[in-house]
Amino acid sequence: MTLFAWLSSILVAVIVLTVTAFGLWWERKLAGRMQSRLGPTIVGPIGLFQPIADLLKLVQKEPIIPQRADRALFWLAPPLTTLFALLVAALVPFGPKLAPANIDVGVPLIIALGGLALIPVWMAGWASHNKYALLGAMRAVAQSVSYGVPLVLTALVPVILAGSMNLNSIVAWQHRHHWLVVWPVFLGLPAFILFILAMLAEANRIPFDIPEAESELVAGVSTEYTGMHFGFIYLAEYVHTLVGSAVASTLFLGGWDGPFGPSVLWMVLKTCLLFSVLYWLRWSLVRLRADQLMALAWKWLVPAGLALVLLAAVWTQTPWGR
Amino acid sequence: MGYLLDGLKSMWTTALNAIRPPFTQEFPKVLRPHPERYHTSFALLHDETGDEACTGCGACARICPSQVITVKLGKRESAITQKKRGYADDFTLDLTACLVCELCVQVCPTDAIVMLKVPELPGFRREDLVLSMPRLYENEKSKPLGWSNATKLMAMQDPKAGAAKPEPSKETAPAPAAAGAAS
Amino acid sequence: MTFTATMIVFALVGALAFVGSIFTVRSSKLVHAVLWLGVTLGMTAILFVQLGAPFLAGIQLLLYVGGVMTLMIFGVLLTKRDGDSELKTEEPSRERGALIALAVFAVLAGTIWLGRDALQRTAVPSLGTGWLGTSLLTRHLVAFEALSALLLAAMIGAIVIARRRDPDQPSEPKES
Amino acid sequence: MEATPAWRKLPYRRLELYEPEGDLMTLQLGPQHPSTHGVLRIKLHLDGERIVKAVPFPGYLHRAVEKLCEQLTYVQIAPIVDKNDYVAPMTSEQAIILAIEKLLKVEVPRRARWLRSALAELQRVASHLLWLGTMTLDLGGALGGGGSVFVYTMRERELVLDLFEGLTGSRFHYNTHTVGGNRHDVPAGWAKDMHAALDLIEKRIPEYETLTQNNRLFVERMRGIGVLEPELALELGVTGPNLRASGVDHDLRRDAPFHAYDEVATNVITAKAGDCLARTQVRVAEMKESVRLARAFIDGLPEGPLVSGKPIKLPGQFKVNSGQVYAALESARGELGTFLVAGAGTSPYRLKIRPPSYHAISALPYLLPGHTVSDTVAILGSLDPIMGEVDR
Repeated sequence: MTLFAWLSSILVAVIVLTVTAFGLWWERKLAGRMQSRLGPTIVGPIGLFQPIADLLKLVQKEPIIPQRADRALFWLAPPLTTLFALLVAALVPFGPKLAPANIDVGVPLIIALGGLALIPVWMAGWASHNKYALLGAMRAVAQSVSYGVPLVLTALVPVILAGSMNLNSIVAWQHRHHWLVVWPVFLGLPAFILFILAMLAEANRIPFDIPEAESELVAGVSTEYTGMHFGFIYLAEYVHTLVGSAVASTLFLGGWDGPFGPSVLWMVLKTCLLFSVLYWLRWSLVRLRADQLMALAWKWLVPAGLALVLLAAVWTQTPWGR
Repeated sequence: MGYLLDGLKSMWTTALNAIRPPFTQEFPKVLRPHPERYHTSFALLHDETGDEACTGCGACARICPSQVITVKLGKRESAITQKKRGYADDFTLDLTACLVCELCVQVCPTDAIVMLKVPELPGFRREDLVLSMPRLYENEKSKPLGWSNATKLMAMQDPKAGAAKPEPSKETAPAPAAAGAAS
Repeated sequence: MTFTATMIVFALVGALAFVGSIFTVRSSKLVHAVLWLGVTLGMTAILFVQLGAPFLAGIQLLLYVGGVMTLMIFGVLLTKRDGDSELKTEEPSRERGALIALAVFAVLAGTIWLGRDALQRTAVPSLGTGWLGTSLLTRHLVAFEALSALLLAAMIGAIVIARRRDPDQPSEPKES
Repeated sequence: MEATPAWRKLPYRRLELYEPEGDLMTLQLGPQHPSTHGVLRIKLHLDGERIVKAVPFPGYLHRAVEKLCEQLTYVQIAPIVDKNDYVAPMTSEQAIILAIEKLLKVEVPRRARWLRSALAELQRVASHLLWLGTMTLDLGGALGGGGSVFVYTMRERELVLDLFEGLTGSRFHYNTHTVGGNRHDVPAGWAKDMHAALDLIEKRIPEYETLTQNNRLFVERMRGIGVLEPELALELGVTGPNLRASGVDHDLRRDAPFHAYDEVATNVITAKAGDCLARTQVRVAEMKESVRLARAFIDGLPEGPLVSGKPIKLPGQFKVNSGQVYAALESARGELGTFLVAGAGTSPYRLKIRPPSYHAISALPYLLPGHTVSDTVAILGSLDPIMGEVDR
């Protein structure tokens, strides 16, 4: 690895963590306003340092381990959730040159790493020795298996159209042609929406947050966790959603491509916008039931994804799609 | 497609609410306006001569549903009017178990006990919420007094108030819209 | 022989994969065994990257670590939480197992030893995923399709087995 | 011997088909669980996520209110029973006062009756608003759309509580009813405030409908879930919106009028399906009807005295030596009845409260089996139990 690659990967990690920290604040503020509330106001100007206060609070708390828990797995699971979520970020290009890992198989690797995030979640649920956590883990596994399929299928649409599995090449292709969501719109837009739905399910977000449905399963897999362990699981969800938004904007919204200014700015802007929309969605909908979630995945998303892949393959053979 | 449409409608509704001014306020900085009849804590009053109004009759202690009031009756000469009358030697009101039902205020024959219009009632120790007699008299001077006292409450509940008008029989009951709005 | 960074990484990853496989066999808890297997498979993926086959590495992660592990997790979740979690290995089978492992090792080592000249001579061509796809759908089309049909048959079979209902089981309640 | 009717099914599926230790998982839902609406414990026997048997265990909030009331005089009971139904204290107070007035044969002036009706309707609006919020909270979680609906409904409920505060000085435990009338007269400008608040609530109800019962995501969670057959509901004594959602046209406001409901006609809202969605629709429609009724009652508030007998001056001012009465009213949750046996003198000998919530949760063993854990919270929420009322 060259020095430049090291620097850019550090820069990307810093960007992701900073955006996540302020994403926390932004989400709480946004949610507050949507609920006719003020949101955080006390810590710092307009509550800007609330994430830091949250972090300090979590760090101070005593880590409690249930007596019959599987200690090793119980300790290991929360940091791993955050680690896997952050690993994906390393693959996302933030600029034509600013891609820490510019590899040819970016798309399958991103989906694989995203799917890996399931394993620590399951570890956490299983190790807690708690029935609610176990139910949550079971739901997480089932959900992740189901939604991995449409995620792969919809991610294949830009791969087929751009003719490459390299994320940077896909963005470069969109830079030369159009953003995928703009043209071909009948392929890009549905694929984008399906990708977002599948990504939300992978990241366990409302309306698909059944693994930690707090009104049913208390807190799902994180029921027994306290302090910074809980903090890791909590952080992983945010990073997951944020990175998911980044991947979606890379694949469909043109990534770092913008009419003017530095590419990093455009990437961060698009990601944050998508992130906000996802949270807007989150604070507007109720959650689905586990079986409805499965039905949605297998009866609608998978067939639709297959159809889109076929259509994309056909489209590349037409005179307009070459 | 219907799901997407409904989801968009929901998002529109939340966005609409996001534009509206927030309903909540920052509690310690902004206090909500209290209506005139708002009441929380208690105070004991002095009468117009400047003497303690409480005669120690114990009516409030007897009516209290949760029995939080204890009154010790004493008889002595008044320092102001020089007449021998009843006094409360000791008066304690335990707010921790108080129901804030206002019955003690209503039954007081001398309008001695009233409630306060203070915005909140915090206390970090049990002693903060047990009102002894000195504290009750202190409250009279230092805190805003509430609206109600026994005279006002009794006047409001007077069975003869407005009795001049005969009650219309059920057959000739006026239509709801015909009668004027109450004031 | 000079130690490069690549070699150090290879040694570390290989050692971890080895340790992982040992623990997979030796773990007394089923869950730990599955997780150690995950470590081994993940390390194999890194070895693939070192061999210049990143696509294979991605697929290894996606299918084996993501998919097969998940299915095993499902299996573990369907077993009882306590009591059965202690695995017992019968003594005779351990010896037989060791014998088979040794045999497999001998075959692999022998193959590598015999083909060592060829390995050293030919530089591995860095063929992309495009080449892989083309060759799968042209040269190896028949084998590829045969495999697909086999997998499809296995899938249908699994569904048939899973759908078989015990007549003693209570029927699903009507939900309306 | 006639055959067992189809609806009289076992409250659980055949447990003996499962191994006692192996196949089933026992999940204690509660008493400390986010969506048991207080401290209800439900023991669930699960096959995977599907419920095979459910046993509710109430009693975690038992405060011996009925026994306590036997020690208190008639004038002291009202502020105590305020705490029973802590979501709708106004009607819980009215129920006890109705029984005492019936026992003592006290006439209530017409103005007080109209005011009580208006307050009862306002309380119904407030209670249903809170129910809608918590119900959606159960479905959508505290960190999601459910939370948003919850805050919205709480916001509108605050308007009603502000009205009550303006009238009685308390936001929650009012003690505004007294034997023979009301303690607080309507202050100046209160009717105008009330109309303004109700206007706002009426305007916002369509917004909740967009987020809840007109939203397909919500409807899919509710439709066909927890169907309560009318026969079973009648057998269990379920009343109120839960019964009306099962298609039984029963409402004490029309069928056994109390307060001033004989003077203003009530439209009784019913639904056929009996599932969670029907219960939602009935309650939301009832909210609109209650807004109309509250307006009618406060507009037509007659002049006259507020109290017929003496105002409360002494703890033992009402005496009765014998008799027993049952008085009931239609609270937000159904028939809230009070059975009162007079003791010698100023205290009741026995006081029994018939809480509608208790009968509603008695349907849980019949409703839950066959559904999943996710449906449990939807069914429980749609029955609208208030544990303070269940356990007393």
